[in-house]
Amino acid sequence: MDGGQDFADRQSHASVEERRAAEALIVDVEGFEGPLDLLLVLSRTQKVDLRQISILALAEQYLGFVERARELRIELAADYLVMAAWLAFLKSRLLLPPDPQGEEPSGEDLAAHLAFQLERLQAMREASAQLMARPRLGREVFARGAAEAVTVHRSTVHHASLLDLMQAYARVKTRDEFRPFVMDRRDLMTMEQALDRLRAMVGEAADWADISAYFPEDWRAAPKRRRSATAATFAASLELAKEGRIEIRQGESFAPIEIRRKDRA
Amino acid sequence: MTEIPETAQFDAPSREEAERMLEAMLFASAEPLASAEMARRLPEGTDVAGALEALRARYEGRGVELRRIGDAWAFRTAADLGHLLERHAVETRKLSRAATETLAIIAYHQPVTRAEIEEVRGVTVSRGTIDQLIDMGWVRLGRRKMTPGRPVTFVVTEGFLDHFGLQSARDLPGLRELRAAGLLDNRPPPGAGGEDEGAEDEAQDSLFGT
Amino acid sequence: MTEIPETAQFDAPSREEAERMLEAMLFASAEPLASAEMARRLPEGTDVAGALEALRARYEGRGVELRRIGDAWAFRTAADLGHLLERHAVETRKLSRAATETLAIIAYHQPVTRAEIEEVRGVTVSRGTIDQLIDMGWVRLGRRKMTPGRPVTFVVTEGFLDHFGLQSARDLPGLRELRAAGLLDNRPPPGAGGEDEGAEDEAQDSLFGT
Repeated sequence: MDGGQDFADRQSHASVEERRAAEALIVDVEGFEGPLDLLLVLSRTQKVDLRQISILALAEQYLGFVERARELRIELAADYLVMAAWLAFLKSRLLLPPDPQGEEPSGEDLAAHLAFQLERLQAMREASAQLMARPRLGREVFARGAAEAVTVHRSTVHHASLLDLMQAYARVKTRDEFRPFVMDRRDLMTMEQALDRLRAMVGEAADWADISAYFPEDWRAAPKRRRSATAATFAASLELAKEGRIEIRQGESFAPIEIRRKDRA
Repeated sequence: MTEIPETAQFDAPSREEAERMLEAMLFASAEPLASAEMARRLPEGTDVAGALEALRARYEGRGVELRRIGDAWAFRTAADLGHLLERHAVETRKLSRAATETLAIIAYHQPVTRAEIEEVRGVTVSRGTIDQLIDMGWVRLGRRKMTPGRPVTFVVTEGFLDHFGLQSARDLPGLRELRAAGLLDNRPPPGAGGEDEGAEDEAQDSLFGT
Repeated sequence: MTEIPETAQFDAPSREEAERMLEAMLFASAEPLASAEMARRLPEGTDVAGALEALRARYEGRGVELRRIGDAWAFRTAADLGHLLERHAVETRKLSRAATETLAIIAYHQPVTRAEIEEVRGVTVSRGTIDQLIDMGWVRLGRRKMTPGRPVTFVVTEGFLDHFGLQSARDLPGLRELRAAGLLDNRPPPGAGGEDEGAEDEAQDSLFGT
């Protein structure tokens, strides 16, 4: 960088003015979008192409700014101080002869990168301004005011897979097995029904007969109905036995239950 | 509030320019624009009526046309192209549970009467459900049954076999196979559509020992 | 959802007729229409690209112009007539400087990560800034970058192009000059990591197709 000599010249007659400018900037510190923004503003005071700015002079200006801010007891955000420290480091790099070992990036490289960053930020600012200045939709350019919506006609196609079908069938066929019994009035004989039937028939029952003989015709075959008829008829016969109208007997456990009329002698 | 014509300070535009201006205004407006309103927004001395007439002629026979609606004007899509503003969307939806069950019963029991379907399902089958299956081309009317009342029967169609990849309705797996394949549902909770899987099935099977 | 092309059964229309049809569709829509969508709604075999080009030429210099926006097309009023139409203008929230700069960086550097945006601006980018741009429909998430951490990238949308009257991101003002000046390069600070500029450049080349 060509910084050194140039900067020394400038400082001699421009420093007062610059200090004043720095103070003005400090008042405005809230208005900056960070240290890079501030550096960009400072670089403009050099009034040259960004590619030709003296990074050393810029670093001086920035450090001067931070110094003034301290004197004026203005709180600066941490990133401003980080930048100040970095610029102080850069300044020393630029002023000292390069490290012969050459491991670290040289002051020139660092300065060049900072110059690139400033130029890039400036370029993006200008690009953003150009973008915003374009004729914009809804401001200078307009879309169709009375847009006609496309009418969408929806139709529905139903589908089912073989699996759906089989599951549905299985569901239907097994539903009966699990249906809550209260739902099954059809297949359920109540004790009242059995009692009515038995009362009507028992007058004829002079001989012992299996209670199943008293089931209605259509309650004999289907196991479920037969079970229900058995239970209801058995309960009814207990009731009639209690009333003293019939007798009950069973040969042994699980043997058929038989009833007959009890003659009131 | 008074409107200050924005462009009144300019000279009256050429016919060509007036047409451009009207074109833009009419295009951007959400509603038909009264010619008086357009005149107010154009430089003084603009021949609005003439330019509108020229514009109408320019668009005649195009895909959009400039129409006069009372005192106002608007661009409108040419009437013969209205169909381009329509789109047909077909949505695929799963067949309802009632319809699937009814279809399954028809497939397994065909030819089957409506009363028989209801007998198997344990609930009444709505007219609409069978109609839907007929509309879909999966079910058709079979021969009448030779029982009192000669009720109509329902059978599945070629289209049904085709859709489900079956040679014939006899290819449908039996209950035993369904159970072996773990396809038997458990009891559906009343009201809820119970599509639950295997684990419970097993438990219930052993419980009821069928 | 399957689309059934309404007019597929007809023969391909003449150029004149295809123009009318496109004109009607495009005029009716406030949003840009993708050419694929238009092709779907037109009879099979229609030379959509050719008819669109012809239509664009026909409207050149008129009050309403046919603009290409990415893969889509839309009629828009000519930019020089905005003053006549200001009454239609929708007052949009004024974007902050942070937002406009972030937008420009995304547009010129896309696909770009948040860290890269911060690198250019020299300050952290608040969550809200990018959210606002996304809300406005100008920015969306792009593909993740193939770098450690696979950070998400941001790119500009078709809505952005439409809003700023750009046919593609290649037409951004000053893009060529910025590229030539190397200002769109991703240049890592000296001493920080390797010289991996090649890969980045390639990505941008393919994006901007230069």
